[in-house]
Amino acid sequence: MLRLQNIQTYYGNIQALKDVTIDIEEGEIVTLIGANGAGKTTTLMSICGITPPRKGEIAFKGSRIHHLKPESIVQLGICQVPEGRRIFPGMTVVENLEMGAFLRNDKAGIKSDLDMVFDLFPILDQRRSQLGGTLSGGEQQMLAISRALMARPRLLLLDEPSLGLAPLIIQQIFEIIKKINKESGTTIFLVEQNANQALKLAHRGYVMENGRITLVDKASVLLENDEVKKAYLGL
Amino acid sequence: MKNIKQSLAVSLWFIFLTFPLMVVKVNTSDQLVQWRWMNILWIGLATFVLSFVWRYALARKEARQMAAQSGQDEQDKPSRIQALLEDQSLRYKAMIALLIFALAFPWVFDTYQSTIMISALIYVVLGLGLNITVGLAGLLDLGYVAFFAVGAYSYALLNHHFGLGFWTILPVGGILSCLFGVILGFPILRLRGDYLAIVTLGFGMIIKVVLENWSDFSFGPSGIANIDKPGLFGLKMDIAASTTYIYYIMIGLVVLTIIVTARLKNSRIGRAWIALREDEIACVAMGIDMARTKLSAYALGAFWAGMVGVMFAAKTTFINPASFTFMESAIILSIVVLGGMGSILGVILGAMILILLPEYLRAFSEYRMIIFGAAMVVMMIFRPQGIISNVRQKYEFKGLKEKSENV
Amino acid sequence: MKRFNLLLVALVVCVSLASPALAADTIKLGVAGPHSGDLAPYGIPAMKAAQLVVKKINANGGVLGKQVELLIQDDQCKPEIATNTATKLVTQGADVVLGHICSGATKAALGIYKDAKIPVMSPSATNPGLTQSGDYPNFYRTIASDDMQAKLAVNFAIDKLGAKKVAVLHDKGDYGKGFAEFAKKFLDESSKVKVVLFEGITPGAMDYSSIVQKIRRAKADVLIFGGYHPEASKLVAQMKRKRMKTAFLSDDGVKDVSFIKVAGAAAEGAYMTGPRDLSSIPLNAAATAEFKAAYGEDPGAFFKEGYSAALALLNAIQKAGSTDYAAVTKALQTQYVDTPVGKIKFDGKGDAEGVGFSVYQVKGGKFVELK
Amino acid sequence: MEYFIELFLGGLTRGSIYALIALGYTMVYGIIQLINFAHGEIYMIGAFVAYIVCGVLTIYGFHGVSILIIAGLLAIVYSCAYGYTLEKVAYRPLRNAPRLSPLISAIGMSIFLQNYVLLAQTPDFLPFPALIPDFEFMEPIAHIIGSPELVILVTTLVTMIMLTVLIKYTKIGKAMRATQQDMSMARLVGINVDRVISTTFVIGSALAAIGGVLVASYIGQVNFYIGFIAGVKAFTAAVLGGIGSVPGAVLGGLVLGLTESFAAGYISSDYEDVFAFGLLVLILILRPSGILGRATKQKV
Amino acid sequence: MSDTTKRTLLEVKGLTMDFGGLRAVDSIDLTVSEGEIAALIGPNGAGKTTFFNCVTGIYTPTDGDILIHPKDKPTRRVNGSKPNMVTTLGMARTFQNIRLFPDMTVLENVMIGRHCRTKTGLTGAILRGKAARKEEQEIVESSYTLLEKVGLGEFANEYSKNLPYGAQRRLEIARAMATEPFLLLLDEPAAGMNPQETADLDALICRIRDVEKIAILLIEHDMKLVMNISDTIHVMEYGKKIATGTPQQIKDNPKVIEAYLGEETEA
Repeated sequence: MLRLQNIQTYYGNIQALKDVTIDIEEGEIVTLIGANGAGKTTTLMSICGITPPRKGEIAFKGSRIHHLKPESIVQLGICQVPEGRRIFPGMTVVENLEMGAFLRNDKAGIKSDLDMVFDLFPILDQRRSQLGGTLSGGEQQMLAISRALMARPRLLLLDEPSLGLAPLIIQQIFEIIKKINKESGTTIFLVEQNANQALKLAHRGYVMENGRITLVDKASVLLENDEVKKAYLGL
Repeated sequence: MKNIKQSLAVSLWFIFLTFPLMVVKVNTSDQLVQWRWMNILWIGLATFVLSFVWRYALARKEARQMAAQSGQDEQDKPSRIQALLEDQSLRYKAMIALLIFALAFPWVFDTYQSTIMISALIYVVLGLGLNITVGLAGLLDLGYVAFFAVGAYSYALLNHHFGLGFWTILPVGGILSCLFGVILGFPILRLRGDYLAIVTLGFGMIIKVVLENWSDFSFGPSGIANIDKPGLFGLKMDIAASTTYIYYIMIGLVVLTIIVTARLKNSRIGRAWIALREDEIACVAMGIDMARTKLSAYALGAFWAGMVGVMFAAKTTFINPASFTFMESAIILSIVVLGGMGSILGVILGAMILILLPEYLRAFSEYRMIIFGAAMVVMMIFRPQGIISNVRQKYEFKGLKEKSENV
Repeated sequence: MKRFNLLLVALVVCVSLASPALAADTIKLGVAGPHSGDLAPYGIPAMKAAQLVVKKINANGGVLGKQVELLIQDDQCKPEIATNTATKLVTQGADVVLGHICSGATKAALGIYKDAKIPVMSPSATNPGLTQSGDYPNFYRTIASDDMQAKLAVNFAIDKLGAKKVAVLHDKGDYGKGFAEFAKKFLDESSKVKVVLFEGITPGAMDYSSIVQKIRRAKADVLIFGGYHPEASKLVAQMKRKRMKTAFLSDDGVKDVSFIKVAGAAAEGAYMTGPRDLSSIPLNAAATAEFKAAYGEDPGAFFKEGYSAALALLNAIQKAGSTDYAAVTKALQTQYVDTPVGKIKFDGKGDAEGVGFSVYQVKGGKFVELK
Repeated sequence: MEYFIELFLGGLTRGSIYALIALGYTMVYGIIQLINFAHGEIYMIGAFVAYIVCGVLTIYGFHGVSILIIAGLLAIVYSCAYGYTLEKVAYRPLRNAPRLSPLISAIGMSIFLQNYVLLAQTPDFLPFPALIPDFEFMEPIAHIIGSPELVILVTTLVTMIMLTVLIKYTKIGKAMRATQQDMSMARLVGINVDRVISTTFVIGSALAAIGGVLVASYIGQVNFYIGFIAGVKAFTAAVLGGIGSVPGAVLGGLVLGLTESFAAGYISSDYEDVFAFGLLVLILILRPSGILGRATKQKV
Repeated sequence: MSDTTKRTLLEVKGLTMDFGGLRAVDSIDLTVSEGEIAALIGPNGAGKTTFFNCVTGIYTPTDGDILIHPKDKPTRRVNGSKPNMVTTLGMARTFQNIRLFPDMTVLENVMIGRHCRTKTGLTGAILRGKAARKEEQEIVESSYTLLEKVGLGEFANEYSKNLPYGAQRRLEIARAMATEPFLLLLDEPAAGMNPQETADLDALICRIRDVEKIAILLIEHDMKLVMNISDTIHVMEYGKKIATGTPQQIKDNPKVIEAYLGEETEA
């Protein structure tokens, strides 16, 4: 479905991604794990066209997208839940959700998706007209995911949804990710630091170190891989 | 083909845009409408051609940036002038030639040329002063002319009331203006950049209003006349002699400013200013006292404006508030930015160009300001670093030398 | 080294360009004033007047048998530029100077002319200090000073309008504030009226509603305004809008066709002082006709004053028999000359004797002189 | 008391014009952190276009309200076109440049546009026709508040309400808010940020044009220089209210207008500008981000 | 680990920092002793950088005490001191997202660090007297020496923005060292480095402790580095400290493993 081939991305003079190749099949949950600063977020930003790669190719369903503008990429159905949630703080919950559906024009569809999202996260329903900035961390994360869902994505990119959240909430969120994948068949590309959780959830995993992919395998295999443990705990 | 279409569209758009203002001229009292259809043609043609140039220039700029990013460092490659500047031996030769030229100037040219040159030199000092505040320390000041006014009025008033002479007031004017800078700067320097800009702009305007209204103090809008010219041991001089004399004082002042600003720039304090411009948080984390450093930059910038304000009053022998408008501040700021922020040579060149060009292009005087405005925009788009971008000093240290000698 | 040579060549070229063409034997008349920028409308008519006068005199054999040469310089009405232009005129060897136009620029330039012993005659600088302070013995003008205008305006307000309470406003400018301060002084000296308000307004401000309300509250029956027509138009328009009956009395800066054009109906009935109506003087009609023939339009502000000044200056040289400063000065002060502003000579301070002001009123969209 | 009301209404009128122009500054600043120095010139161009259109229409025999409507609309159209072009030419190429560059470019643009109008038209003051008729019913209180003031206040109020609706409830308004709050996130939800910025300039320009036409017909004159003073004051108002905040701009405009009016009325109009800027300095010292501005904490 | 008689340099007691309703740092106790490399680890968002910002004066903590015990000087409480004061007192830091002065040369960046230890004023700078020149020379020499120490000598006259990432991090360390601190606070010094660079950094940090006698407190995610060099490790999660100990103790602490690899919950 999505194919990154040997992409290289720079920030100014600094090369952040070095020949990264990733394949994601339709309906899969794929996770990208790695330490801070390994280049995981950059990978997502490259896919979304915010920091387009200087070399290499990104193809979505067979057509190349790495030269497109971010809004065109979103239009294709690739949506991101960025790191740190990035809720619009001065907009209400409903408005934030509407922004997620920015490129859609079917009023009825948006309405029913709103209900769907509120079903998924009842707490957001209670907070409807509260400003995004006043929500708690967990609620913001739920809102961020919901906002992305409002675009009816074919491919959902999640950047560290567990960041700074309490374990109970993390668990809740991961379950919902699973549910989204199962029920609507949305392909999910999950970037995580929380390797254990992520690998348990995913079908396949990639391990990233210093801008390179160092390991690719089934998630269950990676979960048992000593290299992964080592990379994380320096054992 | 695509280009032609694009340019055609641009040209049509501008014809539409300029239609009412360029084509129609109404005389309501005589009930006449003047249709200047020829203007459409000119606008159309001009924008058609310009859009080509514009696109080409933008594309070139982008290509350069891309090249720079992929590590080829094209952008940092100094321009031809800069390469020349860095050639040490040539630099000294050029400096000596320039100095001889400057010293010989009043003997070679007539008095008028000298007066024009004095005006330009006044702006050189103003530019260098503002360069400290804006170019080095990064504090945007849109009311710099206020300090210029403080200097000019200190001399005019002290001379008028107490008969104090030019040489006594020259430093006093600078110091007064410096104090003024500190008093104003103290409450406002914690403001963020753009807020600082509007507040300084406000101060510039307040000064003018006060000078206009407080007649008992400043003699109001009619100004102060018959200010003494600088004296030389009580010698009586005719116009030509005193102009030459003022010219030399000005040259001295410029040289002093250049030396002082150059030394400051490459000193502990100058480095702190530049660091402050680049990153305030990193700066305080390195133990630099932000408030003090900012204030010193602000006050020192004001100091030069005050000194040269005294000079200005002595040269014109008459001042009134009309000389201290926002436009002056804008021109001084343009000198700094067009010349190249932080670069001393750039600022000097900027002042010379902006002040001398209009003098010699009197024929274009109607179009002067519009060209000036357009040049500012074009310059910012295609060469935001100014005519001469700031070159950082290269330091010598024993370690590296020894190493290279050993090799 | 090549570069060095280039520099030398450049230097030589500069020098040759800059050195003035050596003086042929002519009488040099300098003309300085704003010829560009937004104040150009005040400077160009005087410049054109000088050109017309010189053309005519040269056609008739010139002055003292020599041709008259014009040296024209733009000072943009800025003091600092005026000193530059003055220096330029002095270095070019001007014998007499017609100018400058604005009082501030004139003050800044006069010192330079004084040192060079050059008589200067302005068609427009009305600041009283220029003649009355005694600082500028070389200064003359063909227009009356502000205090005369103010005196006339105040007398008119008291005697003809029967003012009891007067508000005085000005535009904080050199000219306007000077006029207003004199008006206030003369009003204070009179026991019949009270100055109920004396304030400056900001030129270019969005509106003057507060100050207009203030005038109304002060119950002033006459408003004396010192300044120019844009602010005056705004004031009269807003006063009319507030249904005020206060009489509006202003100065020469307002007596401009633009005032009537811009203020429209609100201008009706406004009073202003201005140079006496000179249409009865034959030379005036002739000069105007000359201008119309040459440029196909009506002459603008200070045309006849400029024309008169040029005539007076050249006449004085003719009468003095040389361009010597003392002789010319003496001729200016003793010899009468016929000009578009009347038959004039100058007093010891430099003011023209026989030049005066009248009060005008806007009636039916025209300035009408009140006798 | 009557005097107080008069001054209050006068200040309100002036303040609402400031507010209209200030909105353009504040919206642009909110999104791209640029002081659009040339915004005052857009206001001036609006007034000038309206003047030209009125002149032509009057000479060709049109009358009354039709002139007002056509002139007003064309003024808005042209101001928007100028605003749009301004952004495209002078600011967009500088999107990633050092902070001072677009500011200098803006000052340059301001000088350019002033002189363009001066050269293309005239340096003189021109009489602007009184487009707003004197209403019969206003006559009894005309000395307190005239018809033009009433029209200005009502128009401003209506414009503000429309703007609020636009920003709060329309798609483009929400996109503008989203872009202001987090530009890169806005792109991630598919908002075309460039288009939003252009739209912001266009809306700001339309507001300035409305202000320009209202003021010109209120005071009855136009000139190439009117934009500068109005621009500086409006910008002051925007900063006063907290730049970037839409209600802040309105509040700042009104506060500034009222301050000037009361200061001139009760103290002296000599120092009108001193009071205006003094207030600004005072408020910034007490609240460095303006009355309604949000304090931004820099991330370390 | 050697014995524990070493002097305490930094003593933090009950440090708490609230942002609005959010408690980012929750009563943390922590000490750093002379000659020690202490590490502060924990998942993203645990409050480590906020802790740093409180200690270095960028934030004023809501509650708690930060005491420093410089050598030969009295103990001081530095809560709410301005950052430049903290640096002058002897604690210098680096930043997570590198904060160099990009348009200054590498050497000048370090020279800025010398600012608070030198004293040439305006007059000195203008007159450039003997003392000023000597001091200036001293600044250049000592800064260059520092650059050599971190292995950047050859880049001295480059613009710092043109350095590779790893070198920029090392430059930040050199700049902080130029302020002559007794304690160096490093915020993720290894982030974005490749294994070779990380290994070099490893050696550099040890050298700073052993040769320069500067104690170090660092935040780091690279566990290999942390485990290799730290004398003491403090672990934070959700603003609270959950563990302190030697690398071995930390490795074996189940709470830490849980925090890092995620909870071993059976879904």
